[in-house]
Amino acid sequence: MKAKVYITPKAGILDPQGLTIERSLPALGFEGVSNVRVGKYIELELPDGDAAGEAVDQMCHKLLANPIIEDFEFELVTE
Amino acid sequence: MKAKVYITPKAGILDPQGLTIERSLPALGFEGVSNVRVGKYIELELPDGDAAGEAVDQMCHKLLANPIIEDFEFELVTE
Amino acid sequence: MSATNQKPAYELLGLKEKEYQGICDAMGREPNYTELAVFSLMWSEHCGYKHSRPLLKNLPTEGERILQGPGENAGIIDIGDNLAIAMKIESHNHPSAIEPFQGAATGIGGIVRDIFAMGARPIANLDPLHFGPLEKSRQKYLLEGVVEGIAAYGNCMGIPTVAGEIHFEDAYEGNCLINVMCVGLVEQDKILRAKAEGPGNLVLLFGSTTGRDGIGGASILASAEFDETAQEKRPTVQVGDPFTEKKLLEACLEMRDKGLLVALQDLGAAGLSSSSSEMASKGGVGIDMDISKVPLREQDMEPFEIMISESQERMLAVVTPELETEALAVCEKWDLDAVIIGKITDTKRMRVFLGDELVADMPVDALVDDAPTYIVEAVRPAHEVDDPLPEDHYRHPTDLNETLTTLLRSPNICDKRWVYEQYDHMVQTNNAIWPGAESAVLRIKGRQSGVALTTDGNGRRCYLDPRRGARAVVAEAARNLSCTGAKPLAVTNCLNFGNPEKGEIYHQFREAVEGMAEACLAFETPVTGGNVSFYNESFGQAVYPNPVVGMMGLVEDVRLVQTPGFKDEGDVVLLLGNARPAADGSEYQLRIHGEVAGRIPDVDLEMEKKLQLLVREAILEGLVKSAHDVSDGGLACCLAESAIDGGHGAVIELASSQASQGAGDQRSGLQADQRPDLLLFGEAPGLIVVTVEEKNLEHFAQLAQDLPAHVIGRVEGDRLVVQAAGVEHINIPVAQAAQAWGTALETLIGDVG
Amino acid sequence: MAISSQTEVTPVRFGVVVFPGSNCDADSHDAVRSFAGADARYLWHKDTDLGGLDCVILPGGFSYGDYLRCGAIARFSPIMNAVQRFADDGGLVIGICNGFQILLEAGMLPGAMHQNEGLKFVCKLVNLRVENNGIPFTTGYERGQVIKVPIAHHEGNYFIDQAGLAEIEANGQVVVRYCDDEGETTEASNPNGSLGNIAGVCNREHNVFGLMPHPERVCEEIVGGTDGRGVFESIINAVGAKAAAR
Ligand SMILES: Nc1ncnc2c1ncn2[C@@H]1O[C@H](COP(=O)(O)OP(=O)(O)O)[C@@H](O)[C@H]1O
Ligand SMILES: [Mg+2]
Repeated sequence: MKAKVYITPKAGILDPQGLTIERSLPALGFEGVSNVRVGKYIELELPDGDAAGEAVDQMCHKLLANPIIEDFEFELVTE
Repeated sequence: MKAKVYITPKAGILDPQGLTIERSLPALGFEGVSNVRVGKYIELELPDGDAAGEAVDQMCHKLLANPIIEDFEFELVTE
Repeated sequence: MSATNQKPAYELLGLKEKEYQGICDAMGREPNYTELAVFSLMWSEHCGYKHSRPLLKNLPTEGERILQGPGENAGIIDIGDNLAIAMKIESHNHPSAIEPFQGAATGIGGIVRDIFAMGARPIANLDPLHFGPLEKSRQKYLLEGVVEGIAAYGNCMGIPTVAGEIHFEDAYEGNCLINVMCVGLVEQDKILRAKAEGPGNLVLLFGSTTGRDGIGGASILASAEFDETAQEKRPTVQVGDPFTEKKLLEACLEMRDKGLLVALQDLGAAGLSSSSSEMASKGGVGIDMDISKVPLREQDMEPFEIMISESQERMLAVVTPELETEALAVCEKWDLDAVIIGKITDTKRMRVFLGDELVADMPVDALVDDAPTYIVEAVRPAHEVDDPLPEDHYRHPTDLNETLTTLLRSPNICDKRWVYEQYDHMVQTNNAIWPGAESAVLRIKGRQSGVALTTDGNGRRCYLDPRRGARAVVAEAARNLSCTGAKPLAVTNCLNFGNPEKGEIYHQFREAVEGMAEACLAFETPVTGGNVSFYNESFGQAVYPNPVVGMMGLVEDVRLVQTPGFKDEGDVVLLLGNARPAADGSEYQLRIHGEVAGRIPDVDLEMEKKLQLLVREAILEGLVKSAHDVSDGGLACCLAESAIDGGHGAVIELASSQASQGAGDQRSGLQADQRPDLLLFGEAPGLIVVTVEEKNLEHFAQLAQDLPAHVIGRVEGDRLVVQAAGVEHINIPVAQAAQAWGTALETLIGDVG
Repeated sequence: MAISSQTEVTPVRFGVVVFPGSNCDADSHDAVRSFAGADARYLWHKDTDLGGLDCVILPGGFSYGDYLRCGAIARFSPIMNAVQRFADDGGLVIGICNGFQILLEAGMLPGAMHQNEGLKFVCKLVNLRVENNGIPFTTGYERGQVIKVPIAHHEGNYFIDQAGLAEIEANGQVVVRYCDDEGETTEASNPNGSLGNIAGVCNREHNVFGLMPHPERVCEEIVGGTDGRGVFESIINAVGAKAAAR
């Protein structure tokens, strides 16, 4: 099955990328955009099974996300 | 409203980050994971309205994604 | 939360009852909640130097080249020609242990701000680092994160990271030491200071927005008060934004050039509280601020949160009302948030308003100067002994070739390319000597002179004898500079220790500070500033006492600088110095004999000074073709490193009666009848290996006069061969040594291929 | 290499664009000024007029912090319109490191950048083989010459699709490649995983050139070499020749 992982900077944590994008958008003609936050989107395939959710959760904790400054969510998709 | 933008490496294109994650997973005890692809997940808020979708599409084309190496998708969420 | 409610607020903020009483006395009343939070930080160990201040007074801080000693954001040293060097070192140990990437990155951010707060343009970063053993995966994670963090921030800023050091020892497993040093260049008539002056002048806050970053103890207080919102109010890790800092740097220097600034100060520990009160204190003035004007990143921040937030990339300036518009325009040009948040007064009080409401009113002097100081009864730890271990304590190794290879592979000795290639070490195009040598040397564009920089800190030696260790650290830093041809001028230091409330730690601290003072006096390298990091302990186990010295020197002619590598076949190898190498405290003792014990040899400061002068003079006369000091791993590793670096072998013969060959006639401390392992791998401060072309040998001997300088061999072939008293102990192809030394770190990190 | 004698005494005029976050702007500026026949001045990213230049340098650094993607935001700077017009009119534009990334993002050069294969920033001296010495930026070198120039980047892993690759190869647009001491383009000598060891490319018309290595860092012996001087000498000569032809 496939896992889709969404990683975002924790609330209250500075997001310099988001901020910089936000500040540059008006010059491109996009007004009124706010709260830009840049995170990661990771897709991966793993063996089907009941343990898949638990495995992805573990992967996020250990490797994919940095729990000190990032939050994560994920969904499992069976194709 | 809020836009959620998903940017992924184009199919078939090298993804050094994904590759490295994939290679390091077995050592952490996760076997059988494949096709790891690392992209970006961007959230932003913009004024409600019919033009919102068009605006986000434009932002992605012009700035948020690089069409040579990346694909994008987005969804709009009204809160 | 309920448990914490029972303790008084000051205690939650880390203050003792007596300290609280002191605050009440200074205030003439009980402080309110915002005031208490501000006091608690200003009177913390970090800002108040409660356990270190009395001892730091022992450090020599004055000299004819010292334009600014301790007390400002950075020290400043006159290098002639209206130019000056600003430098400072700082620790980011605790933040890096929590989040290595951001911890180290914001460490760089902080120290760089200290340099441009003086009006100097940063020209170099240095990074002395100490970790636990790399065999542990957590340590690898820390190393990788820290190095990437330093790289991410320094590289983006366009400041080359040109030198530093890395040690791996068990003692740092619970607490890594992440020190960072920044060096800047400034024209003397453009130096800025943090002294607020002129009642009626305006206070400008610019740079990033303010969030809840790094609000530590105080947020516990907050949660006690606001139970329901406690979750949102938890302290957040500081994230660095090097891009904003780069703009901040350029904006500050532009304002400097336009003469817009009365005073400039960065926001570091304790944020707005310390920066504003310290500026006011330096100028003997007061300050009024309306913190409702502070641009916030998060909503609903309490006044105390705004006052103590440690959000990064912010500066505070004093400007005259006439130049306000121009100063704001520069911020606007660099796309930085900027607001006038207050004005200078003559009240000597710091008054904080939220709009019209007065939320805090404190005496500036009490905040800045009146933190109590403590003197602890020192206790000499049992492991500090008077005598070295007897030589026969050490079993004889069988194969010294193998010993050499093992030591070359030690992560404390091996090639650090893996680290410094992640740093942009060439940006600004000033590197006369690239990383990997004794010290970095940067030319100064448009001048003949150059600046040499190094850091040194050896906790293991200081653990065995903090006074001798600190003396040796200073001597080694000076020696590293001298080996390039640079004359040492000044020191900045970072004192990394455990909990000073413990007698043994206090003893280590006192001894180390005094030892450093002695050596700095001897070398005429005053201390221009520094930092103290206490409480580097986990589970009651302290790190090695680790004074880290950052030293700068001046090279008269940058074209003449020297490196450690052997240059040409036939060059004569000389050993300078008469110190007797010993195993105690050495890398040899640790790696081969698995212990850290005994007593390290003391440095002979007078002899050391003479030798260093000799090396410098000989380099500047063009007589020396390579110079390398005998340090970690002893003479054998020193020779191997010169061979590897130069790509040449050498044949070395240590005779018991050295043929003086026209060089001095004092006996060398290296006596070939000493046990060969101790002779070759033992360590002692005060030994330098140089190579000289045959035809210059006589001239060199004249310079050396009666200093111990002995011909020990020749640059020759592609093997390193070392004999002592006619017996061959080492015979190894240079390529093999290079392989061992060059690949060790990557192999340990598992980052090969 | 001798600089061809110029009939006019006016030096060749270089403009170095300063974006917020540029950090090799001064290095490029200083390098240019070390040449007798050249002068350099800074251009602010908000400028819209290049005011009579012979060559534009987009310097290295981290424009806009390299946030989002390297060069992605900088390419929308007001000055980039002027740079584009300047190039369309045949003006010489060179992008070094971040400047190269900006030219890619702006579509002024073909291809795109990935992160280095090793996922780490790499700063070291590398060997480059000059593939095309017939463009205005490289006439000072021999064809096949191996030069030592430092790199310092995190995203220098050049990518272009197969069709694009065939095209740039055919048009002589691959200007420099990473190689070993002998000039072989081996995997080991590729510091970042670049496709075909490509270190620098030019446009079809050969007047826009981008490269990851930093020639401005090796223009003086005292800081480690002079192999980068050829780039600037070539530009100065090309401009001089053009002026003489007029
Ligand atoms: N170990 C030390 N030796 C000499 N001076 C020191 C030492 N530690 C701190 N200082 C000086 O005390 C002052 C306050 O230091 P600190 O609060 O760390 O400054 P900042 O907030 O600018 O980093 C500085 O001038 C600093 O140089
Ligand atoms: Mg400061």
